[in-house]
Amino acid sequence: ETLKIGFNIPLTGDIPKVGEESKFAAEMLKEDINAAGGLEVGGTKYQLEFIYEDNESKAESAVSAALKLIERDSVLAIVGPNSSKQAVPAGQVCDDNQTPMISPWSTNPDTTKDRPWVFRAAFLDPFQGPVAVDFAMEQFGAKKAAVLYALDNDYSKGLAEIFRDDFNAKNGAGAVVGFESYSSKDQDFSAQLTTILAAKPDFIFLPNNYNEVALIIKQAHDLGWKNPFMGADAWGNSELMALCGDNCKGQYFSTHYAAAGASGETKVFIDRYKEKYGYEPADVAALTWDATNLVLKAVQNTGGLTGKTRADRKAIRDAMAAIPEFPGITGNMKFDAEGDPIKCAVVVKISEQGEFVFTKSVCP
Amino acid sequence: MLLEVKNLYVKYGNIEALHGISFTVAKGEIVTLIGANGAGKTTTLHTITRVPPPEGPKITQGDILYEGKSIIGTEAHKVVQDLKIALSPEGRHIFGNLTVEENLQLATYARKDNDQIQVDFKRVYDLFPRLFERRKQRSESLSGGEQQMLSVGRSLMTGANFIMLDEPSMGLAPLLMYDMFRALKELNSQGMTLLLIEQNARIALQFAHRGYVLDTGAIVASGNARELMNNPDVKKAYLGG
Amino acid sequence: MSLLQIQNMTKTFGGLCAVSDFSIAIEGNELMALIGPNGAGKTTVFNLVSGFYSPTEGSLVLKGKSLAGLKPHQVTAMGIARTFQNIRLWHDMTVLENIQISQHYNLGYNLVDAFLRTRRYMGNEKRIADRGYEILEALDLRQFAEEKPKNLPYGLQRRVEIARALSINPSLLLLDEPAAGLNSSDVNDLIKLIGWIHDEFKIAIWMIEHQMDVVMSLCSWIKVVDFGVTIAEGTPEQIQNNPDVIKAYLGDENI
Amino acid sequence: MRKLTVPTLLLAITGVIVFMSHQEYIDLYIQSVIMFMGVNIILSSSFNIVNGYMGEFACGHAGFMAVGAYVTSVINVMLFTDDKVFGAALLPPEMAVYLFPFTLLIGGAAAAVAGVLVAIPSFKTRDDYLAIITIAANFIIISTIINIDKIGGARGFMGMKKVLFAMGDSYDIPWILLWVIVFTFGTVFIIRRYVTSTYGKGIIAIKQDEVAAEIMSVNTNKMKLVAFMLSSGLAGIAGGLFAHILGYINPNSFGILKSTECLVMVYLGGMGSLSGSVISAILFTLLLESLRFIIPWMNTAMHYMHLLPDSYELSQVWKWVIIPLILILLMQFRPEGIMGNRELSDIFPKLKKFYSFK
Amino acid sequence: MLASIIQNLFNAFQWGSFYSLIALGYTLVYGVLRLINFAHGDIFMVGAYIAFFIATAILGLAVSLPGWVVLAMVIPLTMILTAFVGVSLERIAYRPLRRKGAHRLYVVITALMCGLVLENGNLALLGASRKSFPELVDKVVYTVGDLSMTNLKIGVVFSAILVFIFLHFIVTKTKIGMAMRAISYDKFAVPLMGIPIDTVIVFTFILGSSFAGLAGLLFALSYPILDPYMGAMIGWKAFIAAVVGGIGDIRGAFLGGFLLGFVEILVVAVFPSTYRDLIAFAILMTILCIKPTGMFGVAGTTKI
Ligand SMILES: Nc1ncnc2c1ncn2[C@@H]1O[C@H](COP(=O)(O)OP(=O)(O)OP(=O)(O)O)[C@@H](O)[C@H]1O
Ligand SMILES: Nc1ncnc2c1ncn2[C@@H]1O[C@H](COP(=O)(O)OP(=O)(O)OP(=O)(O)O)[C@@H](O)[C@H]1O
Ligand SMILES: [Mg+2]
Ligand SMILES: [Mg+2]
Repeated sequence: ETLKIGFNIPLTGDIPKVGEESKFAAEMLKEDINAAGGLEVGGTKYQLEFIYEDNESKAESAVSAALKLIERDSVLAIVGPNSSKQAVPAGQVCDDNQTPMISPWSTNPDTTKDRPWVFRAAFLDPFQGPVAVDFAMEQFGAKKAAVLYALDNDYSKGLAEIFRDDFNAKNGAGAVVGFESYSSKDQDFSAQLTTILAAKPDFIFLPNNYNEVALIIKQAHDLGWKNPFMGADAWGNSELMALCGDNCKGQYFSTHYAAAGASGETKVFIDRYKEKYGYEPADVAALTWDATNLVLKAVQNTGGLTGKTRADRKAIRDAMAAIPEFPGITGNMKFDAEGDPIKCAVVVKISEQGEFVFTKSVCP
Repeated sequence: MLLEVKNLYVKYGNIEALHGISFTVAKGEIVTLIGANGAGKTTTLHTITRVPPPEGPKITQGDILYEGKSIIGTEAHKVVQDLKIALSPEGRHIFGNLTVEENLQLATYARKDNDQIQVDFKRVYDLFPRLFERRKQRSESLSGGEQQMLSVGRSLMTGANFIMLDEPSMGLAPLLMYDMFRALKELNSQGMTLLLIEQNARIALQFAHRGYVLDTGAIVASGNARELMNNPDVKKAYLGG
Repeated sequence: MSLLQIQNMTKTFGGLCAVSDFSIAIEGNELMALIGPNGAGKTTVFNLVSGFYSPTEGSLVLKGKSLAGLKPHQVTAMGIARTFQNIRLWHDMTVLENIQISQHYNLGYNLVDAFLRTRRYMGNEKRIADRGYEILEALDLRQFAEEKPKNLPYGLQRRVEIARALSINPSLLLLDEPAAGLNSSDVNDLIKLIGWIHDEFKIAIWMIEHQMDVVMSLCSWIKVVDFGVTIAEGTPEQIQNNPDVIKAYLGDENI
Repeated sequence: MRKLTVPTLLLAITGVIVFMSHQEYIDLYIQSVIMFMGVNIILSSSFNIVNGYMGEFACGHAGFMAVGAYVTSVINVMLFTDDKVFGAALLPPEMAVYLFPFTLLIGGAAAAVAGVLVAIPSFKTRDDYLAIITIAANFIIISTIINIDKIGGARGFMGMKKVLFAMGDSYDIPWILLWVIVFTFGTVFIIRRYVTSTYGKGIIAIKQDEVAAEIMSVNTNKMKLVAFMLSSGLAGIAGGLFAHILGYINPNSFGILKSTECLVMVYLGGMGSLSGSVISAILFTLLLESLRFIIPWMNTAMHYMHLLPDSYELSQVWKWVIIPLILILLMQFRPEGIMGNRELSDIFPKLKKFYSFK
Repeated sequence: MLASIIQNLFNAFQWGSFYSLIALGYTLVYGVLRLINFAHGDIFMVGAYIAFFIATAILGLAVSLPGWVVLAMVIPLTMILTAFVGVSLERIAYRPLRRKGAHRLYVVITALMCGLVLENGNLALLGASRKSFPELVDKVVYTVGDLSMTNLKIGVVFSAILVFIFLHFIVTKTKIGMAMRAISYDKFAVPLMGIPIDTVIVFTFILGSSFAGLAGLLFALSYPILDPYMGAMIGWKAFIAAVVGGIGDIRGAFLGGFLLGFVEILVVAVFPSTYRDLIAFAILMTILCIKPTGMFGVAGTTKI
């Protein structure tokens, strides 16, 4: 007996790294379970079959990938897509065709909104933004902030706006002295930084992908910037330090889990992943691991599969919605009515050794 | 014989344009090819200069001997560099984005004999003083006649001793045309061998020593210029009655 | 009132004065020539008349209407057709299509008609096709209707270009070096053709030509320009014996 | 009689596909592939007007697609759905069924107007300089959309699915599929009529010799304007359909990458060949999707034959290496595209019995 | 305020010089073949990767060399190897098409495809992880008041200028440069002058790609994060710069590059940065509408 799960991930296109890590994490999980004889559901053991579809990080491709998984491969559930640009339309498809879908990484509310069949493993921007604000205020005693975000990246833009509004609310209007944007794929940020530096903020908030972060911080230092930076979960990538080097040391960012000083399950996962694929897993890997586990947990909770795809999908969906409290490696979570997880965020500091050291945990 | 074309068949794609033509040019001669439009005159010259594909014609049979050696295997630029055969092509094909002088310099691309080059420059400018006046001008903006002179001058600058001219008088005012033919005569008397294609058969035959008449890819008449001029068929077909 | 009235027309390109103070009046159905050394400005005159360049100074009046500011296609629609010094046919379309497209000046239908294939569309397309055949008939090119110009011998291409110009039934036909690149026998045919067109269509013809036998045997009036300036005009006899023209243009024949 | 064969055939095809989809004989995945095929056909054949028949080198087709997509979507969402931005539905959702095609046409019209943005410069500016203007236009359009927060900016715009549901509620037919097919046939149909009319041949004349065209009484500026507007208008319709197939649009989906896909389809098919554009659009879509299946097969096959080390999995990553390689090879063997500038009826004269390309 | 404007001028100079470097390569090839070598941006990317591998290899050696020595070794090697890549494209993909007399746009599309192959081939072979380029020159930040400049930036600007002068000399003063221009005007007549046409074309590709390689190296030094798509967008923009300058004209490409750099930077400095692309491209568009053949392109007189 085999049990099919689909993965709708960006193996090519703008963010291949995200796809790769999702795939690796899933592979690791699959091998574990299959090695252990398979997944035990209502007495029978199922071998897992994971099908990875590339969505080229394009919306249309994500839709056809989802449809292919649903119709051709008749998978029981779909993990991914990761970024909202694909997750929103793919979520629609899965909801229309009554197939449970869980996006590990997407932070856009629309992904799950009014979609009983769609879940996610990551917390949302409206929660993460304030976390950063509060932390910055107490840590740096910041009164003036500046933000540099990617205009055409909805994750970055959304988070930036939430941060701005919250910071202004807490420090009085105009407390955000610089609110500059660029387009992803840009490599030079000197103009924006010059404008920001001229406004003399206490710190700069960078809700951006780690690769851009590395460039931005470096260029800011070239322009003589000395104050701290504050980041968000998209920083949380093994590559960050490789790319950013000393420039990033001492900076803070909010994320789903802290690799360094991680304990128990989380540590095991990280070490094994590192050992197997040669680099530290990013949050997206950890989230994929959790998301996939969630699906499998739900499958088990159905207490037995009928073999009729539609019926089983329904059962799995209900089981997922009903999951009481799930202990993931990115923290404990359970789903609210929308299918969004209620979970804590952590703030980590980048140590002199370049590790992401746990500093503070903020729970809703 | 300087040039010997033996029973030459050539094709464009799969249309045959020449059906086994043979002719010879001796050193120091002026030979002319006349014939109706589309007879294959230009094709003949392009075949001799080994114009490369896609434009160039393909030899299917026959041979071309220059100074006794077959040149079929030779690359186009080698024909100029090594064999010293030059062509002033139909429609001039001057490099309009270069100045007159640059056009002439370019023709000396493969030459090393710098002092001889200077001599040739002088010779060309003496033949065509018009070019000397305009040597710094972008050759695009030259008028038809001047462009024609430049084209001929260029083929001289390659250091060739055998020059083929494809309709050099096309679009030239009478005065200019006569000047140019005088210039060519002058060159010939300096030992230059010439193969001339000319629509205006009357002038061509006045000018050349021998002539060949080409009709739809085959040679239909030949002989020395005087004979051809008095040949009734030729008169009728090409000299306009 | 004369057909075309050009007064003190001047055209300069940057510094260079290609045509200066050029005046002429074409009454109705003359057959006249414009000659002069290379670069004298002849083609430029034609370009000015056909509206491709606009004159720096001077005025052009066609059938009482000024041509100032008109686009070439408008000038053509008013009845001036021309051929080009080096043939400019649409080489990848059939000879017939070459003629049909030249009917754009009175298509008689619009885009929507074309989409819906209305009666108006059908009617006019028929008319246009017939016009094409008619003109090809007249210049006995009928058998080449479906050929592509690029596959025709040079002489025939010239003829097609003339047919295309005639197809817009002009009142003035401009020919820019129609005999260039033709061999002697083709030249004779051309001379006959132009003469025939002149008698048949009763239109004015104005040609640029370097081959004197063409000019002298056809034209009743010749205008000679050099460096854009008119240096002589008159009947063939007068021109042939004009020392200035001989010095600047004709030269002496013996090589 | 003969003249009717083609229309009846097309009608039959439409009927069969729609019926089979309705009865779920062909599943949603196949349906989506068919629909994307349709959109691509519209894109490539409309692009061919400018790049093939008129011989310009425009590179900004996706921009106009975006305009159509957004205008159509916004109108429909505003009219027929309760939306958090645009508020309650202005019209009863039942009317969606009847008005949908018109909203598509409006979207097309809007795109056509945007087409003027490049049409006007094209009067003076030519070939590669014009190419830049079209690219710039594409960037400008995208960046404008990103800057309008009301329609979601970079977050993208959604809600079109609700419109489809509304249509489905009125009559249970796979509407969007139907409209894609109808508009695809419609596009090919009018383009054919356009380029075979003496009016339309004006642009072919412009391509082959613009000076001659102008002097032989072709109003070149007007012709260019018409060509650009028609081309971009049809692209806009394609965009509208695309938006409703996905139910979600995002400005980045219409970037320069999408435009290059259109370029590839046009030149692969052959400049100035309508059947070429259609064929290449179909091939391109099929190639894109089929590799989803072929690559796993190749993977297993190559492992079976021990051509690959067990550690290495041939993943979908190779897709975008294989596709361009295939296209490069195709170009080598058919240096003027699949069809050159000929039509099916030129290659298979028998077809002339049923339709002539005139 | 004034400080930040001057600072932005510095920024614009550095950023512009990258556009210039890439645009120069574009223009060379275009100027000869009228071929828009859309793969050029990706050759630039390949250059950066080659530089990366050579640099890490050398640094990996037992003996530890000072950074500038390594750089001195990396530069020529990178240029040679990148040139090799460019020439291979010409030989394998473009030349056969030319021989078949294909329409030039088909070669352009082929170039586009070659670009994709380079990008995604890289992704498939080297994996999705980005590479971080080692710091070969130890950075010095010169700060005067609020202004700051790094030795690297200055170096980049100067090399751009040197490359320009070199290429401009080649194209305008040497016989092979003349031959290059001649080919662009009339391929047919070139062999008739005794010029080996393919040799000249290969030479052009060597020049173009080797300088793309140099650009890649310098870029990697200043923005030390390499990923397979790094060349795509900057390539497009450099092409735009080349055209706005007036394609096929070396000066045009050089100034066009700086123009684009300045426009992009200064628009951000003056307007809200969200409107950057909007305004920047609008400006370029208007320039082309006013001067339809770019800043330096001479209007080809349509002689009738
Ligand atoms: N590049 C080519 N491809 C195909 N056919 C060609 C090509 N060049 C010439 N031809 C054909 O070969 C034949 C001979 O042409 P060619 O130009 O040699 O004639 P010609 O005597 O030079 O005529 P003209 O007096 O017009 O110059 C013609 O039928 C022509 O159509
Ligand atoms: N568009 C233009 N730009 C600049 N100069 C031009 C242009 N058109 C023509 N000229 C110049 O004007 C002068 C007249 O050119 P034109 O073509 O009228 O000469 P022509 O009398 O037709 O000579 P030919 O008998 O050789 O055709 C020439 O010196 C030419 O270089
Ligand atoms: Mg010839
Ligand atoms: Mg002229």
